[in-house]
Amino acid sequence: MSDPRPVPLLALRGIGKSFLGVRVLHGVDLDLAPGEVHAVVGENGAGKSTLMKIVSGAYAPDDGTVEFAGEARVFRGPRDAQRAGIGIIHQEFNLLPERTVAENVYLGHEPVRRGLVDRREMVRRTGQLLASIGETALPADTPVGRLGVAQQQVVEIAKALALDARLLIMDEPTAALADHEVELLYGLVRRLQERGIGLLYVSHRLTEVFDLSDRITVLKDGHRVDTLWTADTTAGELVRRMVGRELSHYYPDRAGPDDLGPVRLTVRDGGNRKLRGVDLELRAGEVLGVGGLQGSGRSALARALFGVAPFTSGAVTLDGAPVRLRSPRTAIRAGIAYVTEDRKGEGILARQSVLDNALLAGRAVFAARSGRTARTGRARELLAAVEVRAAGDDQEIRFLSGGNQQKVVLARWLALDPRILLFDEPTRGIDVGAKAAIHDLVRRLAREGAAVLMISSELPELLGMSDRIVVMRDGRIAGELPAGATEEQVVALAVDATRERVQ
Amino acid sequence: MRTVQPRPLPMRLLRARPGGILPILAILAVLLVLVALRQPDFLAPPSLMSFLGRSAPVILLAAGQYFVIVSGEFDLSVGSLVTAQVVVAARLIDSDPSRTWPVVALLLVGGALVGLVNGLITTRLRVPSFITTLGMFLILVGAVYLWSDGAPKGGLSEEFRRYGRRAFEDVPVLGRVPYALLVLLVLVALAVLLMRSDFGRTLVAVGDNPRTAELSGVRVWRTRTIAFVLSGLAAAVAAILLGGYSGVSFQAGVGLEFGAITAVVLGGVALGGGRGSVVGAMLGALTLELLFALMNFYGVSGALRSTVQGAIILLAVAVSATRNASRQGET
Amino acid sequence: MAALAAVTLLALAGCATDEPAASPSGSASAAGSGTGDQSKFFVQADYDAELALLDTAPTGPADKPWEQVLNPTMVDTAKFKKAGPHKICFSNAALNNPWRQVGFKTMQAEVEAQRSRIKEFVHVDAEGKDQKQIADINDLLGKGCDALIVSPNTTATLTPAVEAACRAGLPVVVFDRGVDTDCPVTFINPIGGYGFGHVGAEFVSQQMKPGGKVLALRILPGVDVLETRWSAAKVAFDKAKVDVVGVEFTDGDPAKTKKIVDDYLQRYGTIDGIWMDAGAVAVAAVEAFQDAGKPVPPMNGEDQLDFLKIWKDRKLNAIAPTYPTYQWRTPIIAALRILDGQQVSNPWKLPQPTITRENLDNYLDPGMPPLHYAMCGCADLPGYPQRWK
Amino acid sequence: MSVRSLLPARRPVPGVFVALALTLAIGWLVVTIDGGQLFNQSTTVSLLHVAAGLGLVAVGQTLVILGGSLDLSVAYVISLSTLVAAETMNGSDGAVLPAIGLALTVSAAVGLLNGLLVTRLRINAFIATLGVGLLLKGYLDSGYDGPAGTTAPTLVQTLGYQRVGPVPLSFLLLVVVTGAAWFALSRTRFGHHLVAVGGDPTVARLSGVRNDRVLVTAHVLCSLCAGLAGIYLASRLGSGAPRVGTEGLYDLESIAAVVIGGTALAGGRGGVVGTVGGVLLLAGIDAIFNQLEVDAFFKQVIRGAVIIAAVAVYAHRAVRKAAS
Repeated sequence: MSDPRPVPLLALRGIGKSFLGVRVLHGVDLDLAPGEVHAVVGENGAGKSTLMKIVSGAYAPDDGTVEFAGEARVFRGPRDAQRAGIGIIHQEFNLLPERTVAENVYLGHEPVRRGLVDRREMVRRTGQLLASIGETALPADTPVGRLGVAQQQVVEIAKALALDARLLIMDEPTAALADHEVELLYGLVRRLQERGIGLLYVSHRLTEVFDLSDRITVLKDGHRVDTLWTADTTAGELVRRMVGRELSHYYPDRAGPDDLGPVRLTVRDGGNRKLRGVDLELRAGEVLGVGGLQGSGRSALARALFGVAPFTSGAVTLDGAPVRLRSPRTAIRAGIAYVTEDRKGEGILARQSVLDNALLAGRAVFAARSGRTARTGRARELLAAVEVRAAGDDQEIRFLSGGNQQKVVLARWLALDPRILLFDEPTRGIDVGAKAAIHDLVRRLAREGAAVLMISSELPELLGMSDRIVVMRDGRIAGELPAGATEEQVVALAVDATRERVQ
Repeated sequence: MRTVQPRPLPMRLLRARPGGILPILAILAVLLVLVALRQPDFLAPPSLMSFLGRSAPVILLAAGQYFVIVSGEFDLSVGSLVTAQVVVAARLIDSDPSRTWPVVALLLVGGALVGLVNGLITTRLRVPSFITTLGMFLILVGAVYLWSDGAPKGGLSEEFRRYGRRAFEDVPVLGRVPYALLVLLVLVALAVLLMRSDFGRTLVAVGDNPRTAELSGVRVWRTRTIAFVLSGLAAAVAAILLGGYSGVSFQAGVGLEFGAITAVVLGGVALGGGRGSVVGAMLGALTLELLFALMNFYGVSGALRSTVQGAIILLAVAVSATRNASRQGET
Repeated sequence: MAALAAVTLLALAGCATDEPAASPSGSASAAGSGTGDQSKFFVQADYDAELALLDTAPTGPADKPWEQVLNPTMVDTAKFKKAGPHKICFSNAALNNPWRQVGFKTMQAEVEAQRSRIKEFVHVDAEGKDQKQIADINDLLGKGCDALIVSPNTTATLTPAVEAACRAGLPVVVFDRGVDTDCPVTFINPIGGYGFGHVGAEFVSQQMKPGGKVLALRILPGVDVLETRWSAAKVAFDKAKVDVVGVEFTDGDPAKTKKIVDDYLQRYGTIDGIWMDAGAVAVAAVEAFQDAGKPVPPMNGEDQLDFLKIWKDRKLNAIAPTYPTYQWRTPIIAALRILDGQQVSNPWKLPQPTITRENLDNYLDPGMPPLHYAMCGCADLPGYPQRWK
Repeated sequence: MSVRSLLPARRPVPGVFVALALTLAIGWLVVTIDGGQLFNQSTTVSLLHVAAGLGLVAVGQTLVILGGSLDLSVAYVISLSTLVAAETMNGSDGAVLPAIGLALTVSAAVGLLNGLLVTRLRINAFIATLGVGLLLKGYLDSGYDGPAGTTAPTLVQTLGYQRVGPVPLSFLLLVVVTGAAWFALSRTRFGHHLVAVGGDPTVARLSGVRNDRVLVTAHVLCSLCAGLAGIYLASRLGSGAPRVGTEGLYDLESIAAVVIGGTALAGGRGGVVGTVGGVLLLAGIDAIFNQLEVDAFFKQVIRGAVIIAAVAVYAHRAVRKAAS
């Protein structure tokens, strides 16, 4: 669309960042011109989020410089960056559902006249802002809670624009959107572009990347692989650059034909608010990988199977017998375990000890089954077996690293001898060493006869671990791939590379 | 860094962590020293025993309140429940010793029932417990006045009063051991065992993070409801002891709910749940009682007492809050 | 750190109070007797007048003390004369303690006894809230009452409302607590707080050993009736050079009372006299001595039956000044007389008998509930005794 | 979804007004059958007076609750304010303004203390304001043994007793204060920020709101409202009264009125108009039961049940809304 101008809006030079001694960004360069849409792609863990957080002022870089509008800047925090004109739209919205669109958009800098909030002006300006990005149908005085996800995103964007943002970071903006809503976003992005606003666009969906961006920067393992002109590249090439790797990680052997046991779990035409027509079969001894984009229904599937948000239609059988999994408790009693994606929010008891965390489920569900001493002994064994590193088993779990926290959560479930394990992003935010340990453990569980369903956004992990892969899209199972499928195949199913866009 | 292993028990008890009992022990120790300076004979076994006996109801209420608070809720109804129970007991017993035990049983059932209603309204109807128990407070006070026409009727039997008032006399070394103290010791032991049991740990888990608990198979609503039932039961036992100690009166339970909450917070338990020990809560109650006795010994003017009480609560809580905050900053 | 603060606070608070152990000589003087400053409720003239009334012979029927008057000064009420039957309205301060409950039942019984002359009796309970009582009185003014009876929650704060009622032109009768205005037709009450406090304090200081220690137990600070009782007792104690070792507030809570008495026994070894400004926790105080294994010292209570009973059973050395609940009958009688145009006395001072060891048996009726007030004068009223049980 | 978003933005009338209308209608019916009158002048005046006192406190309480805090010290602030005002006036009309100023200053100082304890020292609001309440109680108990001071006659005649038709001046004051609070909530940055802080402190902080300052301001305003209620009560009672606040249970009743009025106890949702509805509902129940001469204790039972039921209804609605 446009050539990079002599003075770029944003220039990152040699950005580096480490966490706890692990280097997650290595000397990354990036230029963004006004009015440009610059896509940043890469697998999970490639360093995209960290880079975006550095630009938006949430993190300070260890090395390198951030130049914004021709000046080197050191942001002291998100507010600092906001004032400078950098807005960020998070995957989770920072909106107050009880307040109106206008109130949300202008929160923190309401227009005032003679010391009073000028509501009319606020609504008018919000209307203008919305109109300027083509949203004329959205009334500025509706409570945000009544809006759909796409409209809430529009509000988020308007909120950023109200601060006169010249640079907008969109982190997976379509993750939560339905198909037709994605169309709205396209229009929006184009109008932002016309206003000379630069956009950093982080996405997994290659269709969007190709539809929208001018240039694409590919990150891998914290390095910038390349920056390409969108017009000069193809999806295939991009995927190769994203995933092209030496097999740096060893995955345990897959299940052989003899390892596969009987069918443990079936779902026929399962559906609820987020899922439609799900058919699934899970055998003892196998690791079934579940791929798909965020919001595609992966987690909803696990949560339905675990009774958190149960299926409202369809039928589930367990070892051939029909079951109703209507609460986590019934699911646990049926021998199902669930390692959640949101470890901090619903996985751990932050202020309780390692031991209490490990004993939680056993105490709650099978209090009568075994003696306390026996159970505690078992938990200690398991904690040792999964190699949790802590100052002691009475240490509060919040002081542990993510990987160790996850191991404690695993120990909690292993204590119940589950027959079916549901893992939702089991290695997210976990260092390499702990990752390998968890992979080994998952495979060992399968080998011992458990049926494992594992959700992962990380393609190598998904491909390396799974005996079979189902890929989800829009609340349905989009397709199934055998072991040995390629990353391209998974991505193609997940992003629906073949679909025609609805106009 | 090393893999987990249990560390020796004494070390675990003494580690000063948020919610631990060290701070309250320190305050208690200081108060004891002040008592010793002023009134050395107070620490002689017989008077100490009496003091512990008369403090038993308040300590039990603190324990009951602890269960509710550590699970993330509030119980403002316990004071009115105590009043109601004492008045009901007097009217039902009507000075007839043979009715003592049935009425005691009835009080326990009644306390549990009030707790059950509190718990179910809070967990099933999702009314914040502050409001549920505030409403229950008004209902109980109104109902008991209504039922007794504004003046307590009947009377408590000597049998009933014995547990709050009498003691085993002439016990070697200790001098006398009030029945209330024995009841207290038994219930303290039960409370400690309960908190070490699966249920107890689950209760704290619910207060820490109800989502995690729910996803680990805990029936959060049931756990919290049981906490309210325990609080109701504790109030019933407190009512039996308090009625025994001082006889029937509408004043029996006035203000005890705030006292119990204060004691619990003073004992290092976090409002909002998930942190603190039942021993700390009970020590908090003991500390408050000792503070009141101390003010009697030092002759602090009756009217100024609430000021002293308020200042000490604010200081103690502020200190632990800032300590806590600075620790959180480390992570 | 918190503990440190606690020490400081206690030390400060401790310093601020009298310290009998540190200044034994000072305890004999009036200033250092531990009774503190005289309450600002103390009015010497009222005090003198009340004490004089204690020895005055009442006029009126001897068997009906609620119709008797001490030193009557009659006022003309012809302008209020009206044909019956009447609608009488009553704004009540509260019904939240046994004294008021017994009193109100007595009043209701009186109304029933006078049913032929009262067509309607409206009662509004202010629940102990000044603000609500003011609104209640205003509300009653719109109801076509023929007479208004007010039992004020607080003297000073209810004055404007009562004045407003007087201006509305209907006869107003005030009883129990007064108001700071002359506008009501009559103000009915027994002799009053000074008399009550004085009788108790004089008895205690005469009966106890000289130079002994007295503990004063009070319900609440700031309640005018109770304040006058204490201020009179204080005068008596100061005069008798009694060592008042403590003035404590019990909130009417027996448990708190027992703890206080317990701690004072611990602190001083013995307590030689107990004075209380109301009888609500008298039994608790007695029990505290019993439980500590100490003899119960000379003390005063009130005419509640639980105290009278323990007094007789334990042969206490006690006295019970009263604030008779029969005064609740008088306002109805007065209102009807006013509406008849008969003269009534203003103020209408009722006699205030004292229960002593000699007449204790006359008042102790074991059939009545423990919190009943013996001085209700209700035995001849309809519904006795069931209504009061 | 899009259809719903096109609906005009309308904040629903808080359910409390429906409840109020129903209560008054049923009450009127029952009282009339009983042979009384619910809406004659004197009853109305009394009702509005009761509502004015509680209303002033409850409006202030709404502000702190909206911000996710709580104030249990209001009852003592009210008493303190009556005393400061009445003692400063000491019966003289000339001292009215200084007295009001002083009473409000003292109240604001208490609010500032509350706010700082809650924000700077991070003490839970429940404990912090309970503690401050105890401090004040000690001062009141030791400093006063009964009503003290005399309110200036002009203030008694105006704020205390003056009325316009059936509407007392004090109720007009409540209307003005409510209007001001409503205005502050909807038309000042402070108000917008307060609701945001109560709704989601993190969102507020990320949007550039200074949470602490907002909460401290809310506490100061709450205490100012309590102080104002104190001044009203002083002019109603003619003097300062050290226990008028606690006798009136203004702490718990104000919180009850706020939640009955639809404000979420956790903050972030609600408003002062609903609170006034809640106050009127409580005062209405009072008035009806007064007319029927229902036992005060029975009334208390009903009050407790109403509070629980009201919040249960709101909670039920919220759950349904979340599910839809």
